[in-house]
Amino acid sequence: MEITLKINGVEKKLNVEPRTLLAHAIRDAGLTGTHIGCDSSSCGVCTVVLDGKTAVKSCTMFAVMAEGHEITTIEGMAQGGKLHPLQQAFYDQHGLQCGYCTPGMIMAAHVLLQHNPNPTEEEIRFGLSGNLCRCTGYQNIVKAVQQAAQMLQQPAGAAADD
Amino acid sequence: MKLEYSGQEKVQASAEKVWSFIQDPQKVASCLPDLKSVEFKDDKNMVATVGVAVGPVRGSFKFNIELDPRPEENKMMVRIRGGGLGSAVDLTASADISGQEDQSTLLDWNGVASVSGPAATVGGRVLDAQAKRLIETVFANMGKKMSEV
Amino acid sequence: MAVETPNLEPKGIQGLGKAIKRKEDPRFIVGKGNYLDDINLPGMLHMALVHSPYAHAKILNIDTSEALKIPGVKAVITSKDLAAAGLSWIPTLAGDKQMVLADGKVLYQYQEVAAVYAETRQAAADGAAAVQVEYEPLPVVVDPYKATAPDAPVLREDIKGNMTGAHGPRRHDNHIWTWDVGSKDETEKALAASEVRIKQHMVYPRSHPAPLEPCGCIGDMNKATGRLTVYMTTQAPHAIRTVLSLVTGIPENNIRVISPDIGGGFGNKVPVYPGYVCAIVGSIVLGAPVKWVETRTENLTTTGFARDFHMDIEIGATKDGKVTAMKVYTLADHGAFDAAADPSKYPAGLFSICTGSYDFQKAYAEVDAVYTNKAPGGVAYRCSFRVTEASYLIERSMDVLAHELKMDPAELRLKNFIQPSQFPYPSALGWTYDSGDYEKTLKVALGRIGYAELRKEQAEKRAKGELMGIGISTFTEIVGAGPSKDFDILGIKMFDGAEIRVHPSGSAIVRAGTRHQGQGHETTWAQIVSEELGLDVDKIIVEEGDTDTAPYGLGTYASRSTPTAGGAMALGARRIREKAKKIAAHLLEVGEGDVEWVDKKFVVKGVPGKSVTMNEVAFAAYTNLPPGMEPGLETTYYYDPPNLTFPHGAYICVVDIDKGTGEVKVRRFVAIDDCGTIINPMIVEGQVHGGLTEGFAMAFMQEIAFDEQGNNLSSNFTDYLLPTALETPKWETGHTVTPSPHHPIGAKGVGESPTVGSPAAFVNAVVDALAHLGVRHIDMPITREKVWKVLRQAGVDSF
Amino acid sequence: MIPAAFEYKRPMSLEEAISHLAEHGYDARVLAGGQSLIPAMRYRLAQPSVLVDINKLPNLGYLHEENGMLRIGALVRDTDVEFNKNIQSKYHLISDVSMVVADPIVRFRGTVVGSLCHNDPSGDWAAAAIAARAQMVIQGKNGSRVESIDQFLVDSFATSIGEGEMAVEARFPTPNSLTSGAYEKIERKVGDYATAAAAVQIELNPDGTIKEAGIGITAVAHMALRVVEGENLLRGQKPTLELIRAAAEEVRKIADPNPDARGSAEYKKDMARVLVGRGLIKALRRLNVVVA
Repeated sequence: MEITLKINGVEKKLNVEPRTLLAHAIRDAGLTGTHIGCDSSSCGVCTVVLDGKTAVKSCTMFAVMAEGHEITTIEGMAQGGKLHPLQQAFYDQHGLQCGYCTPGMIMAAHVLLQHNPNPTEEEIRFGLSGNLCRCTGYQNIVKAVQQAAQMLQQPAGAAADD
Repeated sequence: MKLEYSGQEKVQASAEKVWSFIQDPQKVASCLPDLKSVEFKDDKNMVATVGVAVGPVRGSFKFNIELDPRPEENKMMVRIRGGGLGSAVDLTASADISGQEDQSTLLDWNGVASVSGPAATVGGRVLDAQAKRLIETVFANMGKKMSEV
Repeated sequence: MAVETPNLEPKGIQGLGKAIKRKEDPRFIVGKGNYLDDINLPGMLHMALVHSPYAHAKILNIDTSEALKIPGVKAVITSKDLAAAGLSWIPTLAGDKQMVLADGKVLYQYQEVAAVYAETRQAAADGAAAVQVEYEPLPVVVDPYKATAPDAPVLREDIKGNMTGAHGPRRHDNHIWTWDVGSKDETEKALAASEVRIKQHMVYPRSHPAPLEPCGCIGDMNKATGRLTVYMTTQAPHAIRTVLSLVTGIPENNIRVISPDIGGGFGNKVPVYPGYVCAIVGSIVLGAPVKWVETRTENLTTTGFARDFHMDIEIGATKDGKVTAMKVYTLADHGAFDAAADPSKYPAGLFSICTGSYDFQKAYAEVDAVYTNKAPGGVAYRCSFRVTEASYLIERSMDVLAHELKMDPAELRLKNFIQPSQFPYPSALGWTYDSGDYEKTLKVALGRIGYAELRKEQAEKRAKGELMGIGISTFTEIVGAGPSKDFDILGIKMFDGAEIRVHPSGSAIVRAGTRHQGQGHETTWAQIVSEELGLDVDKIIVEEGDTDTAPYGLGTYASRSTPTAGGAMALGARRIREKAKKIAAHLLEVGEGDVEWVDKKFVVKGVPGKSVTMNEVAFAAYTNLPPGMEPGLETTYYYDPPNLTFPHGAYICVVDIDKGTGEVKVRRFVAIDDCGTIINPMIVEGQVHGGLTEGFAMAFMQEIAFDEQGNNLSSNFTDYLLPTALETPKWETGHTVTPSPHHPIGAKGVGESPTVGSPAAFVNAVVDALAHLGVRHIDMPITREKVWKVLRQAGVDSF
Repeated sequence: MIPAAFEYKRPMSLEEAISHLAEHGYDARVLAGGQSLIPAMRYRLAQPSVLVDINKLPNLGYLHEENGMLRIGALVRDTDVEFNKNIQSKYHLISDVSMVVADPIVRFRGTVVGSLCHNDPSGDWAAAAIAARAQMVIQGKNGSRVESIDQFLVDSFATSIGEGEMAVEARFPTPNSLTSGAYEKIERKVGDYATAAAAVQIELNPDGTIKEAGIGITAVAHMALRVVEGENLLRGQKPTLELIRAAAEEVRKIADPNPDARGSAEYKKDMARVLVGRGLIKALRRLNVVVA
């Protein structure tokens, strides 16, 4: 069936089966930053943002269910040639190694910061506990989210000048 | 995973009637819950397709069923092998059949099932209680139908 | 497409010891990594596999007719089809052979039985579900101790009665090999003469590396050119190309293996798996590219497991705590095929490092490997070939001994360390340790964590009935395989290569035979070259993973990249510098003997103002050469290390235990590592964080478990437990530096130290917390229930 | 992994949804959050032939208090509950539960009502609903009915919802100032099903004795259970550690867990006991009553 998905502000007409997972639909549309890592909704590497404030595991949602919603993926985070503070912070704090969990982790952190702009370390660990990372041991990811939280609270313009 | 069950069913029918019932594949097949299709190979063997709903697990299982009556031991053996959903089930059930003075018959049954594949590795957490219920249903159905004969 | 990221690269000359940010990160943080599943080729087909639900069964019939009826399904192959191409069995790295698709019988649950090729991934999956296989179940062997019982069913009928294997005699059809090292008689004598002896049985359970990106492969046979391109999640592309050439008969220069970005490997992506072979065969047969990407279930149930060592140790010591001798017997469960990824000469890997950091005069180790109905493997999961098992064994045993002697475990260790003056130290089991200062590292760790105060606190708490434990591990690793005199895989010597090309404008491209999976080679190799050649780090590009362009090398695993390719990089750069010096002399119009390399420039001796930079030399190498000199500035260097390197560390863990539930909470963990010279401290710290987390996972969560029918009970991430940010403790890291005397830059490798060294620290801490209740050992993973059992048996109960 | 094909229905009204369910009966499943169903479908362990996606139904996302009840519509996500300030301050038990269901990302999709309808033997919401004495609203072709949670939860994976019906709302009584609760759960890691878990709710009389007690346990039997005898012991008594111990001990008599990788039957039973005890202590502490 034909559906229209709005991904990163761009409307895309896609031909999918009802059983097509949102993750596959996004990836087949050329946005391969969203990864797939398990069959059981456990790892979170497929996490995308739905309607700005909701994080979902896109391999535990059918693409047809996303019709009429706004989807943001990692490719939609940098704006105007400028990294999102979370991307900058993951880079600055060595918050990634193999990079496979990174997009999902950034999207989960993005939603976390919208609901809690100034989280404690414990709150960050709690909020990211739906996303697995096999490389970093999470410590630098936590630091990155703390840095991003600070950057996002600074007035615009000052944020990126580290 | 290995599952073991046992139970007792009291049937309002004579031992004779019970014996004739359980040696008839057609009658036994009619006791299987949610039977979708059945093919009788001979007087002891059949292939049955059964709908299975175990919580989130829903699908069809295809079973080779072999009836092995042992009247001299007052024992009925049933061997079931088959599977579905990429999984396999091997079940051996036996029932001791004893006629009672009040013209009823007691079925003392036990079953040992071995489950392999995703149904065990993924669905194992929820399988046990449901499989038990399934087997109980079969014997309850048998009891009911035998009494009606 | 325009570059979406601002230029984030670190700038300028950035040599050893600089914590510069990673050059590979910009693409990953914007979602532009290029992992295997991101690659799509025109006309590409998708492959799905049919798996056995049984762990051991005869295959009576395979009916593919229903599958072939599904729209989009192109073909289904079984072992018979592979046999026609001579590919129904392939050699393993350990000298055994393994089925590609089940040949007559299945030997472990989820074994691959058929491959389905289709136009879409949906059709492929539907096709796989529609293949009907009829099985006759056979008795299953799950327990390795029962594998060699006289009445055990024969698993490998293909080698039944063949009592000589790749590593010597077999004494049972399910026995693979026996391997031993050291002097048995002398060790037994020394043990018998010891004042104190301890014995302990311990299991290092079966586990799986489980990188978040599963394995995958795209076979792309171009029938017009006869060239086979294989995209594969592999940590060792060159070795894979050689193996592929050997098994398919396609000349090696007609095979190109490309290993794109890899989403974590940890040893999982070293071997050749049946899925890879089927994707390649499918492409050859169907003339179209074929993609196969594992499901997580396939990853955890069929690809290389790790560990599964069942160990018995005996240690002798004097009453005052000086160790005298050690004897080890190990039963290794290798699953259905011996597919361990070890160097050829070492079927039990480098397990003989099990004397650890201690000066054992006598030692003997013996390992038996057996077949069981489990997936094949024995990969080096974030460790140097069985070092993890060895390290756990000795570090756990030292605590058992300390307990027996009623001695503080730190004191016992300090009493038995190999001393700095003893290096190079020949161990009783045949290794020559390069360098180390164990006492210094332990003392740094003890100071950092406040050991004396913690012991005081523990005593106070114990008096109040509260449970707290402190665990120490002072491990030694053995990495960097390896010197060609000892190390090969399938006959290929385990050197590694580096190619450095300096362009006229002073930029460079650097290639290596290794393949990183998150370790940061694109940054650290650039740093080595920047250090050695004085080039700007932002002008150095590092490329790995394409066999058409990269120099030959054995790949990245077993912490070998820095010891081997890192050495090649440094020595290759120095070779370039030699030539550059000649060009510099020409430019400076002095004799070569008057030029020296100072502060990353060529200067005329005694004339500090008179100098040329490497950039200027590079330009001259293409424009203004000394007469008769070959133009260009590049080299390929193959480095055959003279010895292995021996990183070490001291880890200390503090735990608190919940008396009601048995829950163990890691309160603190201090890790002091000594990996010799540090190239990039930020990357080293990141590696340590990650490795400690995997060690924590082993100690408390991760296990591939089986039931009696051979069902894999850890077939997905809901049952194979990887810690999240919430469970993972906070790590405190630090280091001491004892350079390797033989490595070109003194580096030793660090990626695996924390996985190797930490499990014993966690377990030691838990046992220490419970020691007064009579506990001497608890096998991993330490679940709440295991602790609860101890507590309730001791009458401890609490809400 | 790819689910088997199915027919997809996306009703725009409750009536339409119910007519689809009535038409397809056994073959149809309601798709709300999908967080249990979709993974089971990916393993092809669930192969429903029709999915009725209720996510576009109007007016089922409400979460508000009315007539002494917190009303939770069928499309209220776990996170809606988790982030709700009123719930955090007043509904201690529900707030506790909302933080430990599955994992934080799954909670953005998972629904409270869906979880209750699924009635997984390890479900968190079922235990909470038992302890809080919740009610369910079930809609059929001919109107709706309200059932107590005890009537609603029938067996593992079975509820009193008939074919052609769906649950549209869960109702939790609004706690007064003398009521508090707690949820205590042991899981091997975030996202795992509970090894054992206990939900408790306590209402005190002004004199400090216990007016009403609710205890639900999960993951330790074929379905979530009410610890009736434990509740009976507590009712009317002054809370003491002894009393709590005795009430918790009642768990052992009804828990009948399956041994699995999460633990042996004995361990799970004992944990359910410990967790009931801890839950009671925590709930009382929240009412400023310290018993331990």
